[in-house]
Formats: sequence, C-alpha cells, structure tokens
Amino acid sequence: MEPSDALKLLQNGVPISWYLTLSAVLFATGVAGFLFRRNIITVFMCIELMLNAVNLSFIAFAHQHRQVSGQLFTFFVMVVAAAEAAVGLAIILTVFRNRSTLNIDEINTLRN
Amino acid sequence: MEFLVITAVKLALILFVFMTTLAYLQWVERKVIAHVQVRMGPSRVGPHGLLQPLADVIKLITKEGVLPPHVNKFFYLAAPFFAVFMALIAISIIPFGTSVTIPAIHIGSSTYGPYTTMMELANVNVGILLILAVSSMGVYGIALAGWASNNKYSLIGGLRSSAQMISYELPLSLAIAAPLLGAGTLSLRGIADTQAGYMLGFIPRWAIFQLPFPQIFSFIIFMIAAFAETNRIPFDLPEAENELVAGFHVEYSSMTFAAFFMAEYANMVTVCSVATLLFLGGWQPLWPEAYGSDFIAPLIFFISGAICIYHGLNPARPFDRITLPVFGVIFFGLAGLMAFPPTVPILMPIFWFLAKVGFLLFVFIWIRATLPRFRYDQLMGFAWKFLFPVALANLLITGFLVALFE
Amino acid sequence: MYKLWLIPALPFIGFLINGIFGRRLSKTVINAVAVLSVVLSFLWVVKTGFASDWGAKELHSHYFTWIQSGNFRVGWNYSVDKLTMIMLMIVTGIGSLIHIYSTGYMAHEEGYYRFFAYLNLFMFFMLTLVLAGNYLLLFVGWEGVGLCSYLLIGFYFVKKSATNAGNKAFIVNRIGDFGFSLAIFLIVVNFGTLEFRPVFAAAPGKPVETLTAIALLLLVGAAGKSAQIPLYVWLPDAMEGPTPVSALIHAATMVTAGVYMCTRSAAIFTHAPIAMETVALIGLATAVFAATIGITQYDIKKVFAYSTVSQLGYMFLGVGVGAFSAGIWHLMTHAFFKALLFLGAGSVIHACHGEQDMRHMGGLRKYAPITMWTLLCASLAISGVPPLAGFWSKDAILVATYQHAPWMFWVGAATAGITAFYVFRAFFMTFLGEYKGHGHPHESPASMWAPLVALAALSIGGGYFFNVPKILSGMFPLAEEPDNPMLLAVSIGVGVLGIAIAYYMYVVNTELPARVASAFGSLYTLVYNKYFVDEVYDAAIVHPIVEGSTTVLWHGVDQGVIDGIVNGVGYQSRGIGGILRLVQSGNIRSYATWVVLGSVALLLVLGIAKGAF
Amino acid sequence: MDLFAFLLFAFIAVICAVNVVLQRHPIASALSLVGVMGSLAVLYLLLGAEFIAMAQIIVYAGAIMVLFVFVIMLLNAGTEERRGRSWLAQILGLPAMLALLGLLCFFAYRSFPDAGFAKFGDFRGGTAAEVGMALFTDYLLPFEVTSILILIAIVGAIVLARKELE
Repeated sequence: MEPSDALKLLQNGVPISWYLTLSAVLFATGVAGFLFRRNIITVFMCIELMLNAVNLSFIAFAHQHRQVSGQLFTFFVMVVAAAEAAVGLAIILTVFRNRSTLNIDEINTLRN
Repeated sequence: MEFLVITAVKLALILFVFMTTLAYLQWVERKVIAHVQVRMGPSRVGPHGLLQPLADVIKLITKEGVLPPHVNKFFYLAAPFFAVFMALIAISIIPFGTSVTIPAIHIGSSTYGPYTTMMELANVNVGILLILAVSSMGVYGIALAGWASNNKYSLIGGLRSSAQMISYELPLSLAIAAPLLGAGTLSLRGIADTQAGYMLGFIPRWAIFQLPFPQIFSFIIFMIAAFAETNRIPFDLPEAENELVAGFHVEYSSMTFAAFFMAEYANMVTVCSVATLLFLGGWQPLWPEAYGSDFIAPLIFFISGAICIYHGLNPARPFDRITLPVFGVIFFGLAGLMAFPPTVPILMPIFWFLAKVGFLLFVFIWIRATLPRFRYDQLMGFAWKFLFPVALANLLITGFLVALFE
Repeated sequence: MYKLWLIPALPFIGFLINGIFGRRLSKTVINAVAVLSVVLSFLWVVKTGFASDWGAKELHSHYFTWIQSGNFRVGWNYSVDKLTMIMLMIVTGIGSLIHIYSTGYMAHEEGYYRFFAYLNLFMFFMLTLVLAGNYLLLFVGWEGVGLCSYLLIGFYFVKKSATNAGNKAFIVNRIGDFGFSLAIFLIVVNFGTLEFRPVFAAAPGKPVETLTAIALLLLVGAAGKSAQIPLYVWLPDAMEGPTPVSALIHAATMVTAGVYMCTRSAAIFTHAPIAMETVALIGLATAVFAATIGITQYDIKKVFAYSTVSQLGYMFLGVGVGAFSAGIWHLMTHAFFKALLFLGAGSVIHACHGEQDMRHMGGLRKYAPITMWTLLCASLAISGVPPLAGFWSKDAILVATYQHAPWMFWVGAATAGITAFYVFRAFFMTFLGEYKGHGHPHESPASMWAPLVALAALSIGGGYFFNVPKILSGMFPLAEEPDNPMLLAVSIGVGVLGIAIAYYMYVVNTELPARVASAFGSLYTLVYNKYFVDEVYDAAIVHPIVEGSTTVLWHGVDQGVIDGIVNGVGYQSRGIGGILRLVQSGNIRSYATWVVLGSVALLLVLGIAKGAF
Repeated sequence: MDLFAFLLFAFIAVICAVNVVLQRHPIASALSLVGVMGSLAVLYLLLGAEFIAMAQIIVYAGAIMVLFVFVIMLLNAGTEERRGRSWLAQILGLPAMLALLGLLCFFAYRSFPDAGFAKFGDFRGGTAAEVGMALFTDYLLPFEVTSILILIAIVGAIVLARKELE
C-alpha cells in the first residue's frame, strides 16, 4: 500500500475487514485443530477457539453498525459455551472412565 | 507525553511503597500473631525486628533455587510469576485518594504544569469487573504450580485451591453486585464517590450504612469469601501443612517460593482495598471535617510520638534509648505534615484509606491467629449450601428495595 | 352469597387432608377430619335450607365457565331447589351418621386413612351430583361416585373376590354410563344446551320420538347406577366392600342417584309415555325378581342387598307411574331404614366376629339388645307396618300404581309381602333361637349403636314427619289421595302376613324351611342360584367378547395388520440404513472433514448465487 | 495508536491460536487458548465492548478454561498418542481448511471494503449500562431461556459426572 493509505490507517484506526480476517484466521486454526488433533480435550478446546473467533466478528459487526446487539450475541455465545463446556467435560470424564482413553479415533462406538 | 511521564512516576512510587508494604506486612503479621499468642515475635534483627523483612529478602534471594527432577520446567517456573503478575495487575486500578495538583514550575523561560492527576494508576470504568477477572485468573498460578511440581501433595493442593477459588468466586461476585446496585457505576472511584456525605449530618453514607438496605451482610459475605480467595486461614486448605506438607508450593524454594508469598500478601492487600472502596466508603472520613476529622491523624501520630519519646527517656531495653526517640521524631514529623494545611487535602484521604485497609489487614491476621482450619467437605458445603444462598438472598432483597425506593 | 360450593368443598378438603397426609396422621386426627368435614357440610346444608326456605326459594350460582365452544357453554353451576334440598339432607345427614359409625366399625382395619379419604371423596362427588345445575356436571358426580364405589368395593384388595366385585361394578356401570352419555349427546344436539332449566323449559315443544329416545337412554344410565334389570348384577357382589360402604353407597345414596336423575328429568319423562311405561315395568320386574331371590339367601348382607334392589325397583315403579314425589319419598324412607338395616347387619357381623352366614348366628337377642331393637324398627319399617316410615311411602307408590294399572298394584303388593317375609326371616334367624356361631358375641361400641338409634328414630317417624309429596307439591302434581280402605288394608295385610309366615317358619317350626326347599327342589335351586343370571351373562356376553377380541382384535388386527405395518417400516429403513452406513466411518475427524467440505461448498454456492465471483 | 495495539494483540492471538493446535500437551494448549482469549478481550476493548471484554475474561478465561485445566489435571492427560485412522482428514483436511480460510477472507474484504474503520472510542455502546438495558428489554426472553439452559447443563453435568454408587 502506498504511504497515503498508511497515513489514513494511522488516522482512522483499523479497518473492520482486518478484524474479520483475524477472526477468519482464528476460525481456520480452530478447524485445523479439530481436524488434526486426536486428544479429545484439545479438540474441544479448538471448538472453543472457533466460538471465540466468531465472537470477535460479532463484536466487529456491532462496532461497524453501532449497535449493541452484536455484543449481546457474543454474550449468549459465552453462556452457551459455558453450558457446553460443563456438559462436554462431564461427557469426556465419563468416556474416560469407561474406555480409559482420550483418543477420539478410538472412540467410535457409533460405528458398529 | 506528560501523561506517560506522570504515569511512570506514579508507577515507580506505588511499586516501591507497595513492595515495601508486602515485605513489612509479613513482619506485622508475625508480630501480631506473636502478641496474640503472648510471644515476642521477631526482635533480633534491628530494633523490634524491624529489619527482619530485609533479612528475609536477602536470604530468599541468595538461597539456592532447587529445580526438582521430572517437573514440567516451563510451567514450574512460569506459575509463580504468573501468580505475582495477576496479583500486581489488580493493584494498578485501585484508587487510593482524591486528585493531587502539582503547581506550575518555572525553569528559566519554560513553565511545566500545573499538573493535576488522580491518585491511581488507571481509572477503568469497569474497574470492579477487572478486579473480578484478575482474581479469577489468579487460580492458574496455583493450579499450574501444583500440577507442574509433579508431586501428589502439590497436585492435590492445586486442585483443591482451584476448586475452592471457583466455588468462592460466586458468593464473592454476588456480594460485590449488591452494593453496585446502590452505586450505579462499575468504576471504583465512582463507587467510592457515591459513598461521600453523611446522613443526619454525622452517619457516613458508606455502603454498610447506606439506605435503603445497609450492605453489612454483603460486607460480611465478601470478607468470608475473600478469606477463601486468598487461601488464608481458616480456608488455607491448599497449603494445609499437616496434611499436604504446605500444598501446592511444597516443591518451591528461594525466589519462586517468595513469589507465592508476595502473591498471597498482594492479594490480601487488594482484597482489603476493594472491600474498603466498596463498603467502607474508600477515603471518606468516619465523621465530617466539621467535627474535626482532619485532626484525628495528627493527633494519633503526635500521641504515638509522645509515647515513643517517653519510653525512650526511661527505656526497658538498652537500645530503646536510641531507637524510640528516633521513631518519636519521625512520628512528630508525620504529625506536622498531616497538620500542614497545604498537604491536608492530599494526605487526609490517603490516611483514611490506609487506615481502613490496615484495619482490615489486621482482621485478616487476627483471624489467622485465632481460628482453626476447616475440613475440605465443610469448606465446599459452606460455600455452596450456606454462603451462596445467603449472598443470593441478600442480592435479591437489595435489588428489590433499590427498585422500590429509586 | 350462599356459598353453595362450600357443601361439596368441605368433604373434598377432608379427602385431600386424609388422602395426602393420612399415612402420617393418627387415627384420632383422621376421624376428626373425616367426620367433621361431613358434619360441617351437613350443618351448612341446614343453614342453606334456612336461608332458602328449604328450597322454596331456588338458588342458582354460576362459579366459572368450564367448557365453551361457539355458543355452547357448560358452566360449573350449582343450584338448589326442593328436590335438591331433600337429597342434600339425606346425603349429608345419613353420610354423617355413617361416618361416625365407620369410626367404630373400621377401627381395626388396615388402610384406615384410605377408607376415610375415599368416603370423603364419595361425599364430594355425590354432593356435586345432587347440586349439579346441568347434565354434564351431574355426569361428573355420577362418574365420580362410580369411581369411589369401585375403590371402596375393592377396599380389601387382597381378596380376589373383592377386586372382582369392584371390576364387575365398574364395568356394568360403564354400560349404563354409555347410555347416559348418549342421552347427553342427544340433549346437546336437540336442545343446544345442558343446563336443566332451559332444557326442561324447551322439553314440551320437542317431538315425542326424541324425548322418548332421550328418556330411554337416561333410563339405561339409571338402570346401571341403580341396579335395575338387566344391570342389577353388580350390586349383590358389591357387598364385598366394608359394611358402612354398603350402607352409604349401595343402599342409601349412590344407588338412588338413578331415581333422582329420572325425577330431575321428569319434564322429559312425562312427555315420553312409552319411556314411562318402560320405567314402570322394569321397576316392577326388578322388585319381584330381586325379592324372590332375597328369600333364599343366607348371607345377611346379600339378603339386604337384594332387598335394596327390589326397593329400588319400587322407586322406579313409582317414577314410572308418574308418582315422582312418591318415588322420592320412598327413596328417603328407604335411605333411613335400609341404611339402618345395613348398619345393623354390620353391627351383627361385628358381634359375630365377621361371620356373615345367618345359619351360624341366632340368639343375639341376649348379646346385642340395642342392635336387635333398632333392627326391629327397620324391619317393621321396610315391611310397611304403620305408622313407620316405610308404610307411608310404599302406600303412596302402591296407590299411584293402582290408579295407573291395577295388576301392577297386585304384583307390587305381593312383592311387599315377600319383602316383609325375607326381612323378618333374616331378623328371626339372627336374633331368636340359640347362638350357633363361634366365640362370644358382644354388643358394639357406642360410636356404632348411637347412629343406629338415630336412624331407628328416623325409620319410625321419618315417613310421617317428612311428607315429601306435600313438600314437593310445588314441583310435581300431588297425587290425590282417594281414601280407598281396600288398598290400605291390602298393603298392610300382606306385610303382616309375611311377618307371620316368617315367624312360623323360622321360630315356631324351624324344620319347615328345609321341607319347603326340598318340595320345590328345582325351583328352589333356580332361585337359590339367583336364576343363574350371572352364568347366563357370562356365557352370552362376557365369553363371546373375550373370545372375539382375542381372535379378531388381538391376533388378527393387532398382530397381523398393525405389527405388520410397523415391522415393515422397520425392515425398509434398516435396508436403507444398510446402504447409508457405508458413509458412516464412525470416525469423528472424518465427519468434521465432511462438515468443513460442506461449509466450503455452501460458501461457494452462496457466493455464486450472489454473484460474488 | 490503536492500529499498533491491534497489530500487537492480533499477532499474540494468532501465535497463541497456532500454539493451541501445535502443542502436544493439553495443558499447554489450554494456556495458549487463555492467551488467545486475553488478547481477544483487549481487541474487544478496542472495539468499545468493555463489558463483554471483562465477561470474556471472567467467563471464558476465568471459568471455562479453569474447568478445562481442572479436568486435564484430573485425568492426568499426557501428551497424545499418535495413532490415527482418518485418512479422509489427513488427505482432504488441509486443502479444505485452506479453502475455507480463503473464502472467509474473500467475503470479509468484499463485504467490508475500506469504508468501515474501527477507532477506539468512537463507539461507546458497550458499557455495562447499555448492555444491561438491551439485555433486559429487547432480549429478555433469550436471556431467561439461557438461564434455563444453564440449569439444564448443570443438572446434566452432575448426572453424567457423578460416580455410580454401587
């Protein structure tokens, strides 16, 4: 970018699209973790990472449209994430207690 | 630019004072407990053991830092500093007084100032939330320490403390929420300001007295939960010596060990300051200036100075002849400073604030000297079955009354 | 204003308390709650009576709209007129007495609180039935009392026979209720409302066929509830329940609900002559039939049960010949002396340590004098000996019957004689002669004989002092009383004759009954086995239904068609799933990959659709 | 000024996020995730959502992640064993992920050309008062529903995690 743009950036602050890009990158990272990690807890944390990425874009949109609603969506996402974490970790505990493994490749009871 | 400079100055000042306080808090604690248990306490190093903290610091620094085998090195070393970090962050947003104005200085042709600044590092308008956030982050330090030490005692200690802190954070938050309903702001300074003034001319409008619903209950709940948050007796199960051989920091030595102690005392100071700001009206004096609340500080220092001089004149121990008069002179100086009109509006709030915080810290130490330790199930049961419901009920009543009268 | 709702509410509260907390309460508390609730509601009835000048001033109170669809609405309405007032007095008054009696009789039973909870619930429903201001609410009470009767018949649910009797009562009543509900539907269709007043006001204008249909269907319901031919079979078995239940539900109150309902619907019946005739015939037939069976029974409660059936037949006869008020009169007096008979029987059974067979009793005169004297009053009353209660009402019915059709009168009179005979047969077998049972019989406690005395007083004076036809003269035309001494003489004479024969056969010449029985061998066995009606029903109705439903419905429809469909669907989906499962690797990360691919595809599609590229 | 803040914390966030995926040990991943959340909270502050930023730290970093760490310690989950059978994920995973990333960025740029600029302080709608006002008026029903959801989650967690009593 030519210097004028850089100057504009310095004056006006950060383009919303940068925030969205950041959130996209984080989201993709989460996806990658989900795809390539085998430890079920790590996978679970990657899901949280994706949720966070989405939250960021919510906040960015809220700022863009000057509306508090987007932040409220983030709030609700947090609440849901909390509930999900509680139940999910409980499930992981039970799975570990019954199968004594955390490797999701070995947790395929659904198969047969 | 000047903002940065002023902030830097304040930072240095506060850090110095705070660190010294932490060091000497230990001395105070030992002394108080000693006197509660009718002992002398530290009295060898320096007059009345006043140099004891210095000696401790030197000892801890120069000691060999043992790095046990089979520990997860990164986390083992990161944990204590994480704990200290979190403890220090909280201090940075605690306001401890009103504003101070440095008059303009003329150097040659150029004039600097006048500068006016608030007595705090940062005024965050969600300050109380930040405090909560930091205190909730504090769990990591201990939990990580316990886990990384690769030692079953410390692991149990770590797990216990994380469970305990998570549990007690709910009543703590609820107890904080109740006065906020009356204050209507989340900024610590704003909360303290709403408690200025007097009812009927002499009852301070502090949260614990404030209508429509005095927050005395939430104050008590807050203090109990605070004891648990800072892992102090009677809730110091994470470091229960006789069952866990000092719990999560059993594997730590020298500076890392000292870090945990610093963190604990820093947390104590933070919690007491928050309690003062929320419930005890921050730097608002106990009774109006009209009735001479400004003269109480000089009076106290003058009297203590007088006592020191008196005891110095007819000493109980040989070296009192030298030390006590020195203290006396210092106290007289302080008294004079407190009575010196230009400095009064600056020093009085600080005096009152520190007085209240000091009193609360004394309560902490006092209880440590008095009460036995809980059993773990009692601790959890107390948190969930008693404290949490009570805090909830208190919040409900407060909200109802506030909605009713405002 | 008058708080009519309080009348049923009080027993209901008692039911709630005893039903919910009864297990933890002491017997004293349970007694207090159960008895007080009923007594209080009796007192409230009395207060209401004074307030409404005993029904002369009709009270109607609408509490809330229960059902509303279009312009058809059913309210929760209570209303009180003279008829209701009489019923209320009977139900609550006798109910109170029987509650008091039960505290003594049930003292040593299991499930004490359960018994009183049911009893209170029954009171609630019965009062609702009586107070109802429309057919649907009446039906609610109707079903409710049916339920309570079922529960209480099967009270000793460890006894197979008791549970069977309960089921029998319930099922037979279903048939009657079926007819009743059909009648209600017809009323809704033709009148557009169920409230009594508009229906009866509009009744005269309706075509006779409709009214006849409605009336006959109502009669079916009444026959079921009031144990008339052909649905009477459940009542004798119902005696498996505790005796106070038999007295309260199966003698005094519930079984008379049918009579009450027909009387309440008089406006419909009077415009349906055929239906009236049917009612009269059924009533008469039932009366004779049951009476003859009553002769041969040895179980004291069975005897009284059949006599109840035949007395109910009398009431229907009265209703059928248009003497509604006489029917109600007989309902009242019958409530008095039949309740007394049952309670007395209960007292006797109590005295004989649970023995019910009269052949093992006798000579109780010495041991249970109060029971004997009270029972004597009741027996004389039922035999129509003047001036006791039974005489007046029965005579009123017979007179009305004579004006309607003389032959009915003669049959009715004969039945009266038989009634007198078997009641006194029971009386003599029980109290005279020598005690043939085991153990030492004893008089019952005061809580039991006090109600007996009260009822005895009512059985003596009740008929004379409460002249129902006069009270109800406003609602129903007062049958003009032709002083026909012949009828009077006959109706008294048969009674006395019956008593005399009974005395001769069972006191003077005690082996005569056996010879009579052997003389009419086959006839006797026929009667003794209740004309084999139960067996006939079993063969003709029950068995075919069971067989049919087993073969056709169960094996045919259910297993064949329905299961076939369900399983077929199951097989199909399993087949499809077998193909789809190839996609399901069971590996979460593969699934995740699919999800990601899907979202990529979705984004692409959206972008193309929006023309982004 | 806040451009630098953004760049700094975005950098930290990305580094930590990658670390979450790359770290072999769950605890390390968990702490990196805490780092992500912390830096995101700062970004929220930059975007004027101060309440949500604090909630982010309290709820996410302070409660949920503590729960994670707790469970990891409880199960003493070591570094994961490297046995995998998901060829699909191995082969298609990376391209699919990259495609998704590319598409997302493309749409981000396309839907928000340089028009929108986020400058610290020109949107003050995120104060606790504002959020609370919106939460208890327009969004009251969702709010109450979430409370029910939380309750259900609590019950479910207890039922799942409690020891079977022999």
